[in-house]
Amino acid sequence: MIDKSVPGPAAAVADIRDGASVMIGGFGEAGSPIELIHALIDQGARGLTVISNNTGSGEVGLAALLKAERVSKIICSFPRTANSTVFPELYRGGKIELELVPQGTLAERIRAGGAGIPAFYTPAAVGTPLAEGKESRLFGGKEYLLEHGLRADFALIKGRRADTHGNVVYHKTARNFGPIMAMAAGVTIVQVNSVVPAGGIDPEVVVSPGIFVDRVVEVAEPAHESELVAAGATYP
Amino acid sequence: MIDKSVPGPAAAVADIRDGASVMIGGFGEAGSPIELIHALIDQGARGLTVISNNTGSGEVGLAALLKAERVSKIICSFPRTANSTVFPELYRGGKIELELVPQGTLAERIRAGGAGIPAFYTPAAVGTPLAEGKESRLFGGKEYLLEHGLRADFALIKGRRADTHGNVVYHKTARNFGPIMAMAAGVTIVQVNSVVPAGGIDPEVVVSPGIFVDRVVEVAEPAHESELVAAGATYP
Amino acid sequence: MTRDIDQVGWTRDEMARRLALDIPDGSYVNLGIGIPELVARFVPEGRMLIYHTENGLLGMGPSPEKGAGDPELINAGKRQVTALPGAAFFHHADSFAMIRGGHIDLCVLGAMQVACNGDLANWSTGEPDAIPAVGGAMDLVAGVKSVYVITQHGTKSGEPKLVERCTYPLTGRGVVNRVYTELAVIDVTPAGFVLVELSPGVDFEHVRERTGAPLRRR
Amino acid sequence: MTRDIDQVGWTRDEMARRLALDIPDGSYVNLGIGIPELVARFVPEGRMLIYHTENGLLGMGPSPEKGAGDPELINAGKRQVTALPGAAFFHHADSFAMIRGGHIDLCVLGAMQVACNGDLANWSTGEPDAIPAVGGAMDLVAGVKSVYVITQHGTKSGEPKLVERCTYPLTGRGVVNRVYTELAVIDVTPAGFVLVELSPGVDFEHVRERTGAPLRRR
Repeated sequence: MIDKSVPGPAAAVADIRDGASVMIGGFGEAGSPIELIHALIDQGARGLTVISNNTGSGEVGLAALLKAERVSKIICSFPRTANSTVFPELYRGGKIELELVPQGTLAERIRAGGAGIPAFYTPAAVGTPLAEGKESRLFGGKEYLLEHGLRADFALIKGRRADTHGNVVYHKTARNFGPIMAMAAGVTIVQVNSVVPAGGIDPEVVVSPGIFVDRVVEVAEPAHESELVAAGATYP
Repeated sequence: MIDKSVPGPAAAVADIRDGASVMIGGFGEAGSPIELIHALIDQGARGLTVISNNTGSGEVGLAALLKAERVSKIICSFPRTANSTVFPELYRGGKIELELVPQGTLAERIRAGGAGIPAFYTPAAVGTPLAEGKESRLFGGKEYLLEHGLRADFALIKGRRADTHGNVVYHKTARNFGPIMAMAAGVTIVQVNSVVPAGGIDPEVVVSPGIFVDRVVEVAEPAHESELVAAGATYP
Repeated sequence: MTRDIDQVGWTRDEMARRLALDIPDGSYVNLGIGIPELVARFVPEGRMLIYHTENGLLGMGPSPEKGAGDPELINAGKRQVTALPGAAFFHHADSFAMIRGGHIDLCVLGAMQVACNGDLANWSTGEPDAIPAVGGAMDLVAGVKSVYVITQHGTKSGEPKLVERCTYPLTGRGVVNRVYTELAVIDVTPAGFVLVELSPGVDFEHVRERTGAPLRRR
Repeated sequence: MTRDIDQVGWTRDEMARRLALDIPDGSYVNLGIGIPELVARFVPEGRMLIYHTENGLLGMGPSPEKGAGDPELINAGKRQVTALPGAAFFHHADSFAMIRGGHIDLCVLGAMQVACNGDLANWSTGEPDAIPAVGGAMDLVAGVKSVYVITQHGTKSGEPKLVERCTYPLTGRGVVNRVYTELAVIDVTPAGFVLVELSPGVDFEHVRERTGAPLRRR
């Protein structure tokens, strides 16, 4: 019997150790696995390298993880958000390292990491400050940069529904980085609104095949970051 | 109004000119767009470069296109098939050029071509005759080959259902090369069992978003290659 | 919108309307955050554009009715949107394959500076204290077939935004095809800035004086 | 299956059964065409393996009942198969991302030659008149975590298949982890071939004589 479901967020993140690299899904609040992040805050791991498109808003979810000073480095395309004060303070205070990566390059590096491609060439960022220190090369007379695949020890992702084999479907634009982060992590943990038995998802509509997913956790009614922020919530 | 449907296979392939490069979907008979291939035979274009995983079987579909001597070069991972005599004869007779590419490298080259990645590194074929003449490079102490993105003027693909915006869903293992070839061709032509209005396919289950598809053609009851071959059919 | 007393040329809405005129029916379009978003309001009758948002949706529709939105159906500006019939959701690698692979016909962006060689600066002032954030801008300008900029002709302090050489950090090199300002529509060509159209009541000299690099007539 | 009069050691079924014993519960497995396919029949009770076929299916099941098949639900050998509960379909780039990215735990392949350094030759005799066809073999051996070979110990003409150096064109360099033949189970280690287990009634000398490179005991 294959059953990748685990009893709750705490059990799902229990083995994330100090210094681990962790991909965290989401674009803004869409797809942000808040309950898994909060469980990671409770768990206490420090010195994390986080790979995520943004840095969270308010003082919940990803922003709360940063505020708790658990993250020593973030690899990110857009660390500036309307409601974010946490990251700017840490960054200006020299308390967090930032590796800024164009969004499409970040996505492709993650996908490459998951697909066994150690490096690839991309036209994005040629001629910009983000090209500094990077190899470039001409193909067909056009300049491209060499970029490397990106992997992590863990991925924390939010899906809509999963089966016990780890097949996952997503919800609208909450899909974003989920499927590629699932491919690129040693241990992929997905929170979903519901876990169903194998056979409960049509094989034609599976977005993340179970081979990319290690643990699924049911969080029936996940919080929405914007609602928590509007209510002035903080975590813990 | 966006309506990518065209009246039939003949109209769909009418502008494929002599010397064009054409990706043809399918793995064996699954996903082979037989009606589009037959329309291409009728149309008469010569000197084609075909990119396809196999070379067809019997004397219908892809094998019939080869037999009609319309193809000067094929880029392929597995040109040997139980029921194929057409390709071996042409190849031994020096009438067709073969570029043999490992299947995963072929898939990734096509995906890269569609994704704007001019080149990438892969571990496949290192140390083998297929690495001859290719650049290699170490990443993390392991050797990889440089491979280039692959594009074509046209792609002929078989899907199950499409909407008028060109969104496509596939059928079981007939999906294979369809979605990536759709990305990598200047003009992508998809035959499907049925064309439905925009809104007729759930946005969550679309496999090839319409942006990758130029023409959809309804072929309500497509032939199965194995049945044609068993019946001794030939084309034209 | 009321017109400022000293407003010369097009309003923002008029700029957006003018730009919208130039987009062919059936185009796949990515609109940046801010003024570029206005373009969607002014697409001429009878044309249909399909909007791509890089966070994973093609076939994006307008904002939802109050209260009908979904916090997980948003655009790249993280505002709630809708999905029109014929829409598709996909993941980030596929979304940027559309961008980088040249599948998007047009993107419309704001700008801090556009140089006469097509260089664009629109992501950072380069100030040491600023939080650097690039998002998808560098991918868009590198991959999308045509890049249109919509912007005020000058900065608030009166400096030209169309310049000889960008002084801010670049978003992309030689990427801008056309610029729409309140004063004019200007092409970026191998020969530099070339006037396409003046806004009503604005003369060539007026635009030339406010442009930081040579401006030619066609 | 009847046992040949001069058959020594395991039958093909027994080889497959022996190999199946070594696959942990819950493994993701890709079985090559031919003898490797037999392995699926002998998975010990209580274990569940998930089969990947590189043409785009995870959760592949056995052949369909006569007449119940679908010509577009096939395996890499182009034979009709079924999809089990929990299956997923995907395209070729995703399928080989699973392979190249190290997500598949084990692949089982046939061989023409295996060298004591782990080199594998299984796709071409290199004869000038042969139609070269490689399929997914090179990707599988380069990407899958463990590569097991199942093969007769020697060729039909009595040449050893386990050799010092492959003379046929390689499929991959240093890729094979373990070999199952009718005579023995043999690991490929940094020190060369190492015996893991003899088949019943076969002695070490018998295997050593038929192996084209030094064979050590553990």
